Amino acid sequence: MVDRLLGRRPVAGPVAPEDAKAEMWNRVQLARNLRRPRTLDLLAEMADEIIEIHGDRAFGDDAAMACGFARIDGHRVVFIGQQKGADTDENVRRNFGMPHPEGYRKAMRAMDLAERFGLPVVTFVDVPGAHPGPESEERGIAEAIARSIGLMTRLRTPIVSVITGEGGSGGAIAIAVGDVVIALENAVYAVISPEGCAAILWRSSDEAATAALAMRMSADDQQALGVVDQVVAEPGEGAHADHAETARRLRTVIVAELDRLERIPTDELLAARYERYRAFGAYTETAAPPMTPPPNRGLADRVRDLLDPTRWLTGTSTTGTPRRDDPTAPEEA
Amino acid sequence: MVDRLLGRRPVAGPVAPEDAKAEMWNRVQLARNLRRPRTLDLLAEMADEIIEIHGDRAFGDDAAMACGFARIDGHRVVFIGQQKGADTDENVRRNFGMPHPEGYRKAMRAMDLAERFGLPVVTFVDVPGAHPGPESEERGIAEAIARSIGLMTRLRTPIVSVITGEGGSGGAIAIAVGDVVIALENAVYAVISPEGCAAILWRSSDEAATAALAMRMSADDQQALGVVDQVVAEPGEGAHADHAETARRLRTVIVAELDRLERIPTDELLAARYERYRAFGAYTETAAPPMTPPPNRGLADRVRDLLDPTRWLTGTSTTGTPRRDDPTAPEEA
Amino acid sequence: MPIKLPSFRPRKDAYPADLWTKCPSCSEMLFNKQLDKSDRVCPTCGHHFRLSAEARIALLVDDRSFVEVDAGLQSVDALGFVDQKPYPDRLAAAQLATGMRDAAVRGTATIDGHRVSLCVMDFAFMGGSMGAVVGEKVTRAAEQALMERLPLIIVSASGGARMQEGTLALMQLAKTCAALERLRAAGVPYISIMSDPTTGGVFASYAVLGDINIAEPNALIGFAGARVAAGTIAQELPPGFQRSEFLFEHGFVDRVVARRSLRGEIADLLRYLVPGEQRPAADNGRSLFDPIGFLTSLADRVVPDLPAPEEAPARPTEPADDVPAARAADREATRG
Amino acid sequence: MPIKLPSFRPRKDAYPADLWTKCPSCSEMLFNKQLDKSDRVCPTCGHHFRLSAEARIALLVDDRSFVEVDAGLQSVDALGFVDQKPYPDRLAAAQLATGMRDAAVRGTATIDGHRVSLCVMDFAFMGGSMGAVVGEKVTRAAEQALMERLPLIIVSASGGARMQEGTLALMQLAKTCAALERLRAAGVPYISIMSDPTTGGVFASYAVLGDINIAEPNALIGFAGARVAAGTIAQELPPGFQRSEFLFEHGFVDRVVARRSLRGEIADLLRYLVPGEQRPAADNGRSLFDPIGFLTSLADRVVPDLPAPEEAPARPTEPADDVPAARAADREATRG
Ligand SMILES: [Zn+2]
Ligand SMILES: [Zn+2]
Repeated sequence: MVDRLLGRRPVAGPVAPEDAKAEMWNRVQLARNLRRPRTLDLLAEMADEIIEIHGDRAFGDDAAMACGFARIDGHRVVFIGQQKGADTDENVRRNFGMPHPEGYRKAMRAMDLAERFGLPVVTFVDVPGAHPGPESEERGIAEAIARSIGLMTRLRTPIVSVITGEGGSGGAIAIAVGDVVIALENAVYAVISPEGCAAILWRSSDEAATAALAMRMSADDQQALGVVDQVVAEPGEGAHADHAETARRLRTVIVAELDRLERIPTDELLAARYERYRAFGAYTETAAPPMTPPPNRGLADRVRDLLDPTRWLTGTSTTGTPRRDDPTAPEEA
Repeated sequence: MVDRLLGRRPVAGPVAPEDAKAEMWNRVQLARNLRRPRTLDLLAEMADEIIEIHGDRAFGDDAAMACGFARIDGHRVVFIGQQKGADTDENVRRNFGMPHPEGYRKAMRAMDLAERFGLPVVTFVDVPGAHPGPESEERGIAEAIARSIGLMTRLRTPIVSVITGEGGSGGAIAIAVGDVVIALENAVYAVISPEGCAAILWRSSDEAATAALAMRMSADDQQALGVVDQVVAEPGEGAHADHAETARRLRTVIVAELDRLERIPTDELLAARYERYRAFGAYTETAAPPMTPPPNRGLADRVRDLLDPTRWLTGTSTTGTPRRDDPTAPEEA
Repeated sequence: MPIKLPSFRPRKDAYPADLWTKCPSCSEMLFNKQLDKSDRVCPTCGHHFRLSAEARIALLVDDRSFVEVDAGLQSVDALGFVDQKPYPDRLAAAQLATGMRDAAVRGTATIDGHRVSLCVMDFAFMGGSMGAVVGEKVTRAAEQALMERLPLIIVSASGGARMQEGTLALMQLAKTCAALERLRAAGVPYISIMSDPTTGGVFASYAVLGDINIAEPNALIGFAGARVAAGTIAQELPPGFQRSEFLFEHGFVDRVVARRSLRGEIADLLRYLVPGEQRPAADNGRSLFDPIGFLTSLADRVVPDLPAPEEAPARPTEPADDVPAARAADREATRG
Repeated sequence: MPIKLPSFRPRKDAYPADLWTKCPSCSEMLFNKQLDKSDRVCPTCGHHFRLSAEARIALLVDDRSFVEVDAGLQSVDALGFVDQKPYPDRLAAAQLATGMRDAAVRGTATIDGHRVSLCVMDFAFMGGSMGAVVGEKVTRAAEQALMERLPLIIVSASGGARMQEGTLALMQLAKTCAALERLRAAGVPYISIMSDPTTGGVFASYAVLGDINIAEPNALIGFAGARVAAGTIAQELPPGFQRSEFLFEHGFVDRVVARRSLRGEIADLLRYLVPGEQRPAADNGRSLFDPIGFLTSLADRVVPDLPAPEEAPARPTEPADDVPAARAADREATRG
């Protein structure tokens, strides 16, 4: 597994760290370009027909999440995607493409329809992050994300996910658990925004570019990590420069994947999907069964324990390491 | 079916209309008695253990609906019931036992747990009606009621429903779709509150007692109609006078029904439940296939059509009878 | 005080009531025959008047495709209910006034070639109230849909459960929901169409449970009466309370669709919800086209080594719709 | 200005930090040994201090019943992540400080005689952040629970996904949720216990998905950081925002349970969620009693003609709990 993680795409050659940083930041900017094609823009180009559905049947209709039916090159599909606005007014109405819980619950309704009526699902991911406001928390954004992820892992129909712009953390993966994950060339995908990462780990959001590079958030890097299966080149200066051509290229890939996935029996498809996500994460495994060391031992003992795990004892209660009750540590997102 | 509707319990003898009305109204008052035992009061008496669960996992926890686990005479069950307050403060907190959508969604969570973990469900119905406020409408009280009814019709575990006080319309049946429906002697069950019915049909809420009698809302009447399977006598002056004895009597019946239902294979149980509700409603059926008569015919023609349906023709468009766009007609609840 | 100007419009009583209808929304006097021709939508302001079951069916389904069943169902007065007049008298009066037996008509029909099980309510019959007959027809429509795997379409127009049938009317909520749950479990689609009004126990049972919920513009849709809501809670009601657009905003309606677009939208949806159906040839003179990719690939998925099925008869569509551009722009116009 | 009175309490630095801890809630100086004895709950105000995984396990499970598995898992720096120091150095430092390999410990144990699959997080290890090892242990705990049909219990204490593992940490959300969905489909129960703090990707995956969700009092539980929520939206946060009681009020937590009652509550719940389990004899000296009605009747229901099973070993319970009065009164006291 570690081999797989060490990349399929070797870097073309040594690159100066500052150049790499600038290149990465350029991609982040492209992913966030205001004229980048959105879910409905792409569908308008690639589909012959779109019928939106609305509402989560419990609280509201979230304009930051577009769901419905579409016909793409003869494939009838259910589509789901975050939808940013084209201008300020639309962005206000669509909350800058940051869905509230009702957006993810609408997405789950769409997935359920897809499963029951035998339609494949195509998702378009373009989200800075799920909406972080108090109302979003109150109505259970975490619950909605977790349920949506869970539903996708067991949905009995093919799922093609496309990262088209910003793949922002939990708000992204909530609709990105595909059998195959495609990314546009300048899309990015990360566990936290580069600004957030920099603020926590570098104590300065000025280091966002540094953080973006460290997190390897470009589409190419994500492909190297195995998180993205396929990267689709963008035309000219980027997707924003030519929506039609971007959509045309995406359509070709999406249709090919739908053709492929629809030939796989559902049980095999689900087993493969489970395995795809089951395999993520790089770790080593030693056979020894260590337990926490007894309290009040010296650092040297602890180092020796680490170097030789078999030396460890099955100890009894040591409550609370010194820093446990400090404020939230910087290592987490 | 009509036979069944015409009653198992013949009235004891002719009763003067005014006496019958007073008797019915007395029952309505007893059903609404402020000291009547509530869901948790009854469970406190009849169960050896109660563990409440809380929250609908989407919006809130509704104190008007109590749900959880209980052990009754060795039966481990999931319980669900509306909960009125014992005093003004508690009534405010519990919205006078009128659940919002989140209450019914919590109930559905409880039902789902019951099904997955093989526990029978016991529901306690005591509700003037689902909460009628704007927030209740906004969050989909109708949707919550319909889904809860639907879930109960297919829940793969036995369900015993007990009407303990007010069985108020949709807010009641949302948790009353049992394999067996039990009622306390002075419980009432109706499609609309007697005041509401009187206001619409008699244009005066003073006629509430008349409406209550016309709707036959007493437990005995409901048993005669087949809506209630079994009526449990209340001690002394009514359930409010002796919570413990009321609970004891109910427990005996509930336990007997659980014993009986748990012996029925699940598929048979569900088929019988479907048939129980499938059979409700009194109608006649003639073989003739009439269609609406052509427009502009005289009343006499229409009367003849009704008397001899075979005379009817398959007509074409007659749009809108005169009163169709009048304000809401008085015949509906 | 405002000065009262003389009106040059003819006085109201100059319009014979049987020939003219006043639009409650824009106050325009509308000639009934023209109103009928415009599917009872006000040509001035777009107000949707209520529709008879028969007119609704004519509007929704392919010409002459509707076959009524269960026309002979008629309510029995199980409670011996008497208010200001006995229930049987009210029934008879409603039957005389409407020429219907009860507030719903059911049968099968085709919509753009798709065979469907259809049940349509009529508000003119005792406020479209649901008693044994409405409940039975809805249930049988669902059961037939299940048995023959036909999409189910129900058009609601109702004030709720029928008081005169007491709890037996209330039990129709359970009866209809039970049938719909079986339909759902079997993967047979159900489209619910809510027209003005759809309230009470009808909204709180089958009307709200559509896989897709569609509402006509500005229809009254709600559980409790607005008077009850305001009265119980003593608070102001939000603007547009219990109207289609309010329901849309709160997530319970997928699309608010103008009457003229209803049939087309349903046909569009059926093409997604009934992917495997063999379509009969269109009978309305429209041109034919459709790729068969989806049907083929679906068969591949279900039975991987199956040969591709015969080409399915294709989707008829109006030439204007044939341009292969997406219809995303529509979504704002129809709030859907 | 307020007059400053001389304090008669000893100055703070009079308490050596390794012996005394100041309660952040009531400011009382607490002697560490006593704090440990009270399960790290402030005896004055009830503030729940964070607990090590080891202390948590000792608190929850039957004596000596815990058997750790997968202790040898250790993260690999797949990204070559360097911030102010390289990720491997951070890992090593955390390992030295805590004596743990990563932020979770998993294994099997019995709780009041019920065998369970258990995974416990420890905030002291890099803020309890979830990387490959935490994700893997949670997933294996769920998979073992599925395989052996053991109830799954996860105790969360985490700031969220581990940034240093990038999207591979994010993928742990899908990995863990996938395993939990299989568990749910199989009818195997999962109780999630949220301790302070349970936030970010951990809350938005396995922590929130319990069949029953339990939270310790006043634990920080939320998705986005409060700073983010306030900053992005520029509005005041509601009181108690993202605390256990707030989550309870909003419907995401079934019960807020004080630490001393946790084990008892879990044992109570397991008796409902694992009805068919053959219980081993209790090993803690409590008296035995329980009717077997439910077990018998369940068997009858599943296989109608099956003879009644042997009497199940009964529920051990403390004498004080034995009075057959209901415990409804508890519900207010514990907000559950
Ligand atoms: Zn008009
Ligand atoms: Zn304290």
